[in-house]
Amino acid sequence: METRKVRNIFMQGPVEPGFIAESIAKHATNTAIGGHSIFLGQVRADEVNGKKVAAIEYTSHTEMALEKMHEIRQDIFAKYPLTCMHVHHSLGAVRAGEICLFVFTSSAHRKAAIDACEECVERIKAELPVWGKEIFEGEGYQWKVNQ
Amino acid sequence: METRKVRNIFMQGPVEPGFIAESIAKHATNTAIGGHSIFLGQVRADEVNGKKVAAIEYTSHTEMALEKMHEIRQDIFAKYPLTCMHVHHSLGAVRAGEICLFVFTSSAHRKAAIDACEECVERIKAELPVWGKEIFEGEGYQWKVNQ
Amino acid sequence: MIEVLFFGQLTDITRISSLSLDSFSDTDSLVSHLQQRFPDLAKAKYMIAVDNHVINSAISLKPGSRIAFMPPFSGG
Amino acid sequence: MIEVLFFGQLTDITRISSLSLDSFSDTDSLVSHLQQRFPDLAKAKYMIAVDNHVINSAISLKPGSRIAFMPPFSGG
Repeated sequence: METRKVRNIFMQGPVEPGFIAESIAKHATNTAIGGHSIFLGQVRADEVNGKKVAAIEYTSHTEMALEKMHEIRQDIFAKYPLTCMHVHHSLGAVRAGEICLFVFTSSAHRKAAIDACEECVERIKAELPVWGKEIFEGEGYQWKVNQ
Repeated sequence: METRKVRNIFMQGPVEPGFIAESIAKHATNTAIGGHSIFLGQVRADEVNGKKVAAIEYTSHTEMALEKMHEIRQDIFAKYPLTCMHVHHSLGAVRAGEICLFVFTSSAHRKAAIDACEECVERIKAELPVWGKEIFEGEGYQWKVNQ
Repeated sequence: MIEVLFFGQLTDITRISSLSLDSFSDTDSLVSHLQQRFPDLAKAKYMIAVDNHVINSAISLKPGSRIAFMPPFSGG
Repeated sequence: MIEVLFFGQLTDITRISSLSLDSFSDTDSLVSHLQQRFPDLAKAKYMIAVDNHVINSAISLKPGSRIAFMPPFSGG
Protein backbone atom coordinates (compact mmCIF):
# COMPACT_ATOMS: atom_id res chain seq x y z
CA MET A 1 0.00 0.00 0.00
CA GLU A 2 2.68 2.44 1.08
CA THR A 3 6.01 2.62 -0.74
CA ARG A 4 8.79 3.18 1.72
CA LYS A 5 11.33 4.95 -0.48
CA VAL A 6 12.99 8.24 0.50
CA ARG A 7 10.68 11.02 -0.63
CA ASN A 8 10.99 14.76 -0.72
CA ILE A 9 9.17 16.60 2.04
CA PHE A 10 10.44 20.10 1.24
CA MET A 11 8.63 22.76 -0.75
CA GLN A 12 9.60 26.37 -1.43
CA GLY A 13 7.50 28.90 0.48
CA PRO A 14 4.35 28.34 2.52
CA VAL A 15 2.01 25.35 2.46
CA GLU A 16 -1.16 26.76 0.89
CA PRO A 17 -4.64 25.83 2.21
CA GLY A 18 -5.60 24.73 -1.31
CA PHE A 19 -2.72 22.24 -1.31
CA ILE A 20 -4.00 20.82 1.97
CA ALA A 21 -7.53 20.53 0.55
CA GLU A 22 -6.22 18.64 -2.50
CA SER A 23 -4.28 16.31 -0.27
CA ILE A 24 -7.41 15.59 1.80
CA ALA A 25 -9.57 15.12 -1.31
CA LYS A 26 -7.17 12.49 -2.72
CA HIS A 27 -7.99 10.23 0.22
CA ALA A 28 -11.69 9.92 -0.68
CA THR A 29 -10.90 6.92 -2.86
CA ASN A 30 -9.38 5.04 0.08
CA THR A 31 -12.54 3.90 1.79
CA ALA A 32 -10.63 1.84 4.37
CA ILE A 33 -9.76 5.10 6.12
CA GLY A 34 -11.90 6.13 9.08
CA GLY A 35 -9.88 9.00 10.53
CA HIS A 36 -7.33 11.61 9.52
CA SER A 37 -5.15 13.62 11.86
CA ILE A 38 -3.50 16.79 10.62
CA PHE A 39 -1.00 19.09 12.26
CA LEU A 40 -0.24 22.49 10.76
CA GLY A 41 2.58 24.70 11.97
CA GLN A 42 1.88 28.40 11.43
CA VAL A 43 4.45 31.20 11.69
CA ARG A 44 3.73 33.40 14.72
CA ALA A 45 4.34 37.18 14.70
CA ASP A 46 6.17 36.99 18.04
CA GLU A 47 7.45 40.22 19.54
CA VAL A 48 11.06 40.27 20.73
CA ASN A 49 12.32 43.45 22.38
CA GLY A 50 9.69 45.49 20.58
CA LYS A 51 10.45 43.92 17.20
CA LYS A 52 7.89 41.77 15.46
CA VAL A 53 8.60 38.61 13.49
CA ALA A 54 7.51 39.20 9.89
CA ALA A 55 8.62 35.86 8.45
CA ILE A 56 10.73 32.80 9.08
CA GLU A 57 13.31 31.78 6.52
CA TYR A 58 13.92 28.04 6.59
CA THR A 59 17.08 26.24 5.51
CA SER A 60 17.96 22.58 5.83
CA HIS A 61 20.67 19.98 5.48
CA THR A 62 18.32 18.52 2.91
CA GLU A 63 19.93 15.21 2.11
CA MET A 64 20.36 14.35 5.78
CA ALA A 65 16.86 15.58 6.62
CA LEU A 66 15.29 13.35 3.99
CA GLU A 67 17.24 10.33 5.22
CA LYS A 68 16.16 11.06 8.79
CA MET A 69 12.56 11.59 7.71
CA HIS A 70 12.65 8.22 5.97
CA GLU A 71 13.81 6.63 9.23
CA ILE A 72 11.04 8.40 11.20
CA ARG A 73 8.48 7.26 8.63
CA GLN A 74 9.62 3.65 8.88
CA ASP A 75 9.55 3.75 12.67
CA ILE A 76 6.05 5.20 12.72
CA PHE A 77 4.67 2.74 10.17
CA ALA A 78 6.17 -0.08 12.23
CA LYS A 79 4.55 1.26 15.39
CA TYR A 80 1.07 2.30 14.20
CA PRO A 81 -1.42 0.68 11.80
CA LEU A 82 -1.49 3.61 9.39
CA THR A 83 -2.97 3.74 5.94
CA CYS A 84 -0.77 6.62 4.92
CA MET A 85 1.33 9.52 6.14
CA HIS A 86 2.33 12.71 4.36
CA VAL A 87 4.78 15.38 5.51
CA HIS A 88 5.49 18.74 3.91
CA HIS A 89 7.92 21.32 5.30
CA SER A 90 8.62 24.75 3.87
CA LEU A 91 12.03 26.05 2.83
CA GLY A 92 12.73 29.73 2.16
CA ALA A 93 10.54 32.52 3.48
CA VAL A 94 7.18 31.88 5.15
CA ARG A 95 5.40 35.00 6.40
CA ALA A 96 3.62 35.31 9.75
CA GLY A 97 0.18 33.68 9.47
CA GLU A 98 1.32 31.29 6.76
CA ILE A 99 1.79 27.55 7.19
CA CYS A 100 5.28 26.03 7.31
CA LEU A 101 4.60 22.42 8.32
CA PHE A 102 1.89 19.98 7.28
CA VAL A 103 1.76 16.50 8.80
CA PHE A 104 -1.10 14.25 7.72
CA THR A 105 -1.77 10.71 8.95
CA SER A 106 -4.69 8.39 8.18
CA SER A 107 -5.87 5.09 9.61
CA ALA A 108 -8.93 2.86 9.82
CA HIS A 109 -9.54 3.85 13.45
CA ARG A 110 -8.78 7.28 14.82
CA LYS A 111 -6.34 6.45 17.62
CA ALA A 112 -3.50 5.36 15.35
CA ALA A 113 -3.73 8.45 13.14
CA ILE A 114 -3.89 10.81 16.12
CA ASP A 115 -0.98 9.27 18.02
CA ALA A 116 1.19 8.87 14.91
CA CYS A 117 0.62 12.47 13.87
CA GLU A 118 1.69 13.84 17.24
CA GLU A 119 4.75 11.58 17.42
CA CYS A 120 5.74 12.53 13.90
CA VAL A 121 5.52 16.27 14.68
CA GLU A 122 7.63 15.86 17.82
CA ARG A 123 10.27 13.88 15.97
CA ILE A 124 10.36 16.34 13.05
CA LYS A 125 10.98 19.23 15.43
CA ALA A 126 13.63 17.35 17.42
CA GLU A 127 15.42 15.37 14.75
CA LEU A 128 15.29 17.04 11.34
CA PRO A 129 18.26 19.26 10.47
CA VAL A 130 16.19 22.33 9.64
CA TRP A 131 16.75 25.87 10.86
CA GLY A 132 14.45 28.86 11.07
CA LYS A 133 15.70 32.43 10.88
CA GLU A 134 13.12 34.83 12.30
CA ILE A 135 13.16 37.96 10.17
CA PHE A 136 11.91 41.07 11.98
CA GLU A 137 9.77 43.76 10.45
CA GLY A 138 12.02 46.65 9.43
CA GLU A 139 15.39 45.03 9.91
CA GLY A 140 17.23 42.45 11.97
CA TYR A 141 16.70 38.78 12.68
CA GLN A 142 17.19 36.11 15.29
CA TRP A 143 17.56 32.36 15.03
CA LYS A 144 14.51 30.40 16.06
CA VAL A 145 14.85 28.13 19.10
CA ASN A 146 12.57 25.10 19.38
CA GLN A 147 11.00 24.41 22.75
CA MET B 1 -11.42 36.68 21.53
CA GLU B 2 -13.78 33.72 21.46
CA THR B 3 -17.52 34.21 21.92
CA ARG B 4 -18.96 31.41 24.03
CA LYS B 5 -22.52 31.32 22.77
CA VAL B 6 -24.23 28.15 21.58
CA ARG B 7 -23.37 27.72 17.92
CA ASN B 8 -24.53 25.34 15.25
CA ILE B 9 -22.13 22.53 14.44
CA PHE B 10 -24.35 20.61 12.03
CA MET B 11 -24.32 20.78 8.26
CA GLN B 12 -26.27 18.78 5.70
CA GLY B 13 -24.16 16.25 3.82
CA PRO B 14 -20.38 15.79 3.84
CA VAL B 15 -17.72 18.26 4.95
CA GLU B 16 -16.01 19.22 1.69
CA PRO B 17 -12.21 19.62 1.45
CA GLY B 18 -12.73 23.13 0.06
CA PHE B 19 -14.66 24.08 3.20
CA ILE B 20 -11.73 22.85 5.31
CA ALA B 21 -9.29 24.87 3.21
CA GLU B 22 -11.38 28.03 3.68
CA SER B 23 -11.51 27.44 7.40
CA ILE B 24 -7.71 27.07 7.53
CA ALA B 25 -7.16 30.14 5.36
CA LYS B 26 -9.28 32.31 7.67
CA HIS B 27 -6.72 31.77 10.44
CA ALA B 28 -3.88 33.46 8.53
CA THR B 29 -4.88 36.80 10.03
CA ASN B 30 -4.43 35.49 13.56
CA THR B 31 -0.66 35.66 13.83
CA ALA B 32 -0.68 34.63 17.51
CA ILE B 33 -1.38 31.07 16.36
CA GLY B 34 1.59 28.70 16.12
CA GLY B 35 -0.13 25.36 15.63
CA HIS B 36 -3.37 23.89 14.37
CA SER B 37 -4.63 20.39 15.03
CA ILE B 38 -7.34 18.91 12.82
CA PHE B 39 -9.26 15.69 13.08
CA LEU B 40 -11.35 14.44 10.17
CA GLY B 41 -13.73 11.51 10.43
CA GLN B 42 -14.21 9.72 7.12
CA VAL B 43 -16.93 7.15 6.33
CA ARG B 44 -15.43 3.69 5.89
CA ALA B 45 -16.81 1.17 3.38
CA ASP B 46 -16.83 -1.59 6.01
CA GLU B 47 -17.96 -5.04 4.96
CA VAL B 48 -20.54 -6.76 7.14
CA ASN B 49 -21.59 -10.32 6.18
CA GLY B 50 -20.63 -9.65 2.59
CA LYS B 51 -22.45 -6.35 2.41
CA LYS B 52 -20.56 -3.12 1.97
CA VAL B 53 -21.36 0.19 3.65
CA ALA B 54 -22.18 2.72 0.92
CA ALA B 55 -23.04 5.66 3.17
CA ILE B 56 -23.90 6.68 6.70
CA GLU B 57 -27.06 8.64 7.34
CA TYR B 58 -26.71 10.82 10.43
CA THR B 59 -29.51 12.07 12.65
CA SER B 60 -29.29 13.97 15.92
CA HIS B 61 -31.20 15.26 18.89
CA THR B 62 -30.03 18.61 17.63
CA GLU B 63 -31.04 20.96 20.41
CA MET B 64 -29.55 18.71 23.07
CA ALA B 65 -26.43 18.08 20.98
CA LEU B 66 -25.78 21.80 20.59
CA GLU B 67 -26.20 22.38 24.32
CA LYS B 68 -23.82 19.51 25.07
CA MET B 69 -21.32 20.79 22.50
CA HIS B 70 -21.45 24.19 24.17
CA GLU B 71 -20.61 22.54 27.48
CA ILE B 72 -17.72 20.59 25.91
CA ARG B 73 -16.43 23.79 24.31
CA GLN B 74 -16.49 25.64 27.61
CA ASP B 75 -14.73 22.80 29.41
CA ILE B 76 -12.01 22.62 26.76
CA PHE B 77 -11.43 26.37 26.68
CA ALA B 78 -11.16 26.31 30.48
CA LYS B 79 -8.60 23.49 30.33
CA TYR B 80 -6.39 24.48 27.38
CA PRO B 81 -4.97 27.85 26.24
CA LEU B 82 -6.67 27.76 22.84
CA THR B 83 -6.99 30.56 20.36
CA CYS B 84 -10.01 28.97 18.73
CA MET B 85 -11.90 25.77 18.14
CA HIS B 86 -14.29 24.82 15.36
CA VAL B 87 -16.47 21.73 15.07
CA HIS B 88 -18.58 20.61 12.12
CA HIS B 89 -20.62 17.41 12.00
CA SER B 90 -22.65 16.12 9.08
CA LEU B 91 -26.32 15.29 9.17
CA GLY B 92 -28.08 13.29 6.44
CA ALA B 93 -26.21 11.03 4.04
CA VAL B 94 -22.42 10.95 3.81
CA ARG B 95 -21.02 8.45 1.32
CA ALA B 96 -18.03 6.15 1.97
CA GLY B 97 -14.82 8.17 1.46
CA GLU B 98 -16.51 11.45 2.39
CA ILE B 99 -15.87 13.40 5.58
CA CYS B 100 -18.50 13.50 8.33
CA LEU B 101 -16.62 15.21 11.20
CA PHE B 102 -14.20 18.15 11.24
CA VAL B 103 -12.63 19.27 14.52
CA PHE B 104 -10.14 22.14 14.33
CA THR B 105 -8.22 23.63 17.27
CA SER B 106 -5.54 26.33 17.27
CA SER B 107 -3.12 27.64 19.88
CA ALA B 108 0.11 29.58 20.24
CA HIS B 109 2.07 26.41 21.04
CA ARG B 110 1.27 23.04 19.55
CA LYS B 111 0.62 20.97 22.66
CA ALA B 112 -2.63 22.71 23.62
CA ALA B 113 -4.12 22.43 20.13
CA ILE B 114 -3.15 18.75 19.81
CA ASP B 115 -4.46 17.69 23.22
CA ALA B 116 -7.64 19.76 22.94
CA CYS B 117 -8.44 18.36 19.51
CA GLU B 118 -8.13 14.76 20.67
CA GLU B 119 -10.18 15.38 23.81
CA CYS B 120 -12.85 17.15 21.79
CA VAL B 121 -13.14 14.24 19.34
CA GLU B 122 -13.44 11.71 22.16
CA ARG B 123 -16.12 13.74 23.88
CA ILE B 124 -18.07 14.31 20.66
CA LYS B 125 -18.18 10.57 20.00
CA ALA B 126 -19.13 9.72 23.58
CA GLU B 127 -21.46 12.55 24.52
CA LEU B 128 -23.26 14.02 21.53
CA PRO B 129 -26.71 12.58 20.81
CA VAL B 130 -25.99 11.71 17.19
CA TRP B 131 -26.71 8.41 15.44
CA GLY B 132 -25.32 6.89 12.29
CA LYS B 133 -27.27 4.46 10.14
CA GLU B 134 -24.95 2.47 7.90
CA ILE B 135 -26.65 2.03 4.56
CA PHE B 136 -25.44 -0.99 2.58
CA GLU B 137 -24.90 -1.11 -1.15
CA GLY B 138 -27.96 -2.68 -2.77
CA GLU B 139 -30.28 -2.77 0.21
CA GLY B 140 -30.36 -3.05 3.98
CA TYR B 141 -28.73 -1.13 6.80
CA GLN B 142 -27.36 -1.48 10.31
CA TRP B 143 -26.98 1.03 13.11
CA LYS B 144 -23.43 2.21 13.67
CA VAL B 145 -21.83 1.34 17.02
CA ASN B 146 -19.06 3.58 18.36
CA GLN B 147 -16.03 1.86 19.83
CA MET C 1 -49.30 17.47 26.78
CA ILE C 2 -45.76 16.15 26.64
CA GLU C 3 -43.57 15.46 23.63
CA VAL C 4 -41.82 12.11 23.29
CA LEU C 5 -38.92 11.69 20.86
CA PHE C 6 -37.32 8.46 19.62
CA PHE C 7 -33.89 8.28 18.04
CA GLY C 8 -31.63 5.87 16.18
CA GLN C 9 -32.49 2.18 16.30
CA LEU C 10 -35.44 2.87 18.62
CA THR C 11 -37.31 4.18 15.59
CA ASP C 12 -37.03 0.64 14.14
CA ILE C 13 -39.26 -0.38 17.05
CA THR C 14 -41.58 2.61 17.24
CA ARG C 15 -41.76 3.37 13.50
CA ILE C 16 -42.31 6.98 14.54
CA SER C 17 -39.82 9.61 15.68
CA SER C 18 -42.13 11.67 17.88
CA LEU C 19 -45.36 11.42 19.77
CA SER C 20 -47.56 13.88 21.68
CA LEU C 21 -49.16 12.41 24.79
CA ASP C 22 -51.25 13.60 27.69
CA SER C 23 -49.14 14.35 30.69
CA PHE C 24 -47.70 11.58 32.80
CA SER C 25 -46.81 12.10 36.44
CA ASP C 26 -43.28 10.80 36.01
CA THR C 27 -40.92 9.09 33.60
CA ASP C 28 -41.61 5.62 35.05
CA SER C 29 -45.30 5.81 34.23
CA LEU C 30 -44.44 7.11 30.75
CA VAL C 31 -42.03 4.20 30.19
CA SER C 32 -44.69 1.68 31.29
CA HIS C 33 -47.14 3.18 28.87
CA LEU C 34 -44.66 3.13 26.00
CA GLN C 35 -43.62 -0.46 26.70
CA GLN C 36 -47.22 -1.53 26.39
CA ARG C 37 -47.55 0.29 23.12
CA PHE C 38 -44.12 -0.80 21.80
CA PRO C 39 -43.29 -4.12 23.51
CA ASP C 40 -39.80 -4.41 21.98
CA LEU C 41 -38.82 -1.23 23.80
CA ALA C 42 -38.43 -3.30 26.97
CA LYS C 43 -35.49 -5.14 25.39
CA ALA C 44 -33.84 -2.06 23.93
CA LYS C 45 -30.87 -0.21 25.40
CA TYR C 46 -31.49 3.50 25.81
CA MET C 47 -31.05 6.59 27.96
CA ILE C 48 -33.77 9.10 28.68
CA ALA C 49 -33.28 12.86 28.50
CA VAL C 50 -35.89 15.25 29.84
CA ASP C 51 -35.63 18.73 28.36
CA ASN C 52 -32.13 17.94 27.04
CA HIS C 53 -30.78 16.55 30.31
CA VAL C 54 -30.06 12.87 30.75
CA ILE C 55 -31.75 11.44 33.84
CA ASN C 56 -30.38 8.60 35.95
CA SER C 57 -33.55 7.79 37.86
CA ALA C 58 -37.24 8.55 37.47
CA ILE C 59 -38.23 12.22 37.65
CA SER C 60 -41.60 13.92 37.61
CA LEU C 61 -42.86 15.39 34.36
CA LYS C 62 -44.46 18.75 33.70
CA PRO C 63 -46.78 19.68 30.86
CA GLY C 64 -44.62 20.75 27.95
CA SER C 65 -41.72 18.45 28.83
CA ARG C 66 -39.77 16.92 25.95
CA ILE C 67 -38.71 13.37 26.73
CA ALA C 68 -36.10 11.85 24.44
CA PHE C 69 -35.42 8.10 24.22
CA MET C 70 -31.87 7.69 22.99
CA PRO C 71 -29.92 4.52 22.16
CA PRO C 72 -26.09 4.61 22.53
CA PHE C 73 -24.61 7.50 20.55
CA SER C 74 -22.75 6.79 17.33
CA GLY C 75 -21.77 10.16 15.93
CA GLY C 76 -18.48 11.05 14.27
CA MET D 1 39.35 16.86 -0.46
CA ILE D 2 36.55 16.98 2.05
CA GLU D 3 33.44 19.16 2.05
CA VAL D 4 32.53 21.13 5.15
CA LEU D 5 28.99 22.53 5.60
CA PHE D 6 27.79 25.14 8.09
CA PHE D 7 24.14 25.65 9.00
CA GLY D 8 21.89 28.05 10.89
CA GLN D 9 23.51 30.51 13.26
CA LEU D 10 26.96 29.02 12.56
CA THR D 11 26.88 30.85 9.25
CA ASP D 12 26.79 34.11 11.25
CA ILE D 13 30.27 33.11 12.45
CA THR D 14 31.68 31.59 9.29
CA ARG D 15 29.94 33.88 6.76
CA ILE D 16 30.08 30.95 4.38
CA SER D 17 27.88 27.89 4.14
CA SER D 18 30.41 25.47 2.67
CA LEU D 19 34.10 24.97 2.29
CA SER D 20 36.33 22.49 0.44
CA LEU D 21 39.45 21.50 2.33
CA ASP D 22 42.34 19.10 1.94
CA SER D 23 41.72 15.91 3.82
CA PHE D 24 42.09 15.79 7.59
CA SER D 25 42.86 12.58 9.41
CA ASP D 26 39.91 12.93 11.77
CA THR D 27 37.15 15.27 12.92
CA ASP D 28 39.19 16.56 15.89
CA SER D 29 41.94 17.89 13.67
CA LEU D 30 39.33 19.43 11.37
CA VAL D 31 37.64 21.14 14.33
CA SER D 32 41.00 22.55 15.54
CA HIS D 33 41.67 23.93 12.09
CA LEU D 34 38.24 25.52 11.83
CA GLN D 35 38.47 27.04 15.31
CA GLN D 36 41.68 28.77 14.30
CA ARG D 37 40.03 30.10 11.17
CA PHE D 38 36.72 31.01 12.91
CA PRO D 39 37.56 31.67 16.58
CA ASP D 40 33.88 32.17 17.63
CA LEU D 41 33.18 28.58 16.63
CA ALA D 42 34.75 27.47 19.91
CA LYS D 43 31.91 29.14 21.83
CA ALA D 44 29.12 27.88 19.59
CA LYS D 45 26.84 24.95 20.30
CA TYR D 46 26.72 22.42 17.49
CA MET D 47 26.62 18.78 16.46
CA ILE D 48 28.74 17.25 13.73
CA ALA D 49 27.40 14.88 11.09
CA VAL D 50 29.71 12.97 8.78
CA ASP D 51 28.02 11.79 5.60
CA ASN D 52 24.59 12.46 7.13
CA HIS D 53 25.24 10.64 10.40
CA VAL D 54 25.65 12.50 13.67
CA ILE D 55 28.84 11.50 15.49
CA ASN D 56 29.27 11.45 19.25
CA SER D 57 33.06 11.27 19.35
CA ALA D 58 35.88 11.91 16.90
CA ILE D 59 35.99 9.67 13.86
CA SER D 60 38.50 9.38 11.04
CA LEU D 61 37.78 11.12 7.76
CA LYS D 62 38.09 9.84 4.23
CA PRO D 63 38.57 11.86 1.08
CA GLY D 64 35.13 12.85 -0.18
CA SER D 65 33.55 12.99 3.28
CA ARG D 66 30.91 15.67 3.87
CA ILE D 67 31.14 17.10 7.36
CA ALA D 68 28.17 19.16 8.55
CA PHE D 69 28.34 21.56 11.50
CA MET D 70 24.81 21.92 12.81
CA PRO D 71 23.45 24.12 15.64
CA PRO D 72 20.30 22.93 17.50
CA PHE D 73 17.47 22.21 15.04
CA SER D 74 14.57 24.63 14.80
CA GLY D 75 12.32 23.31 12.07
CA GLY D 76 8.54 23.24 12.08
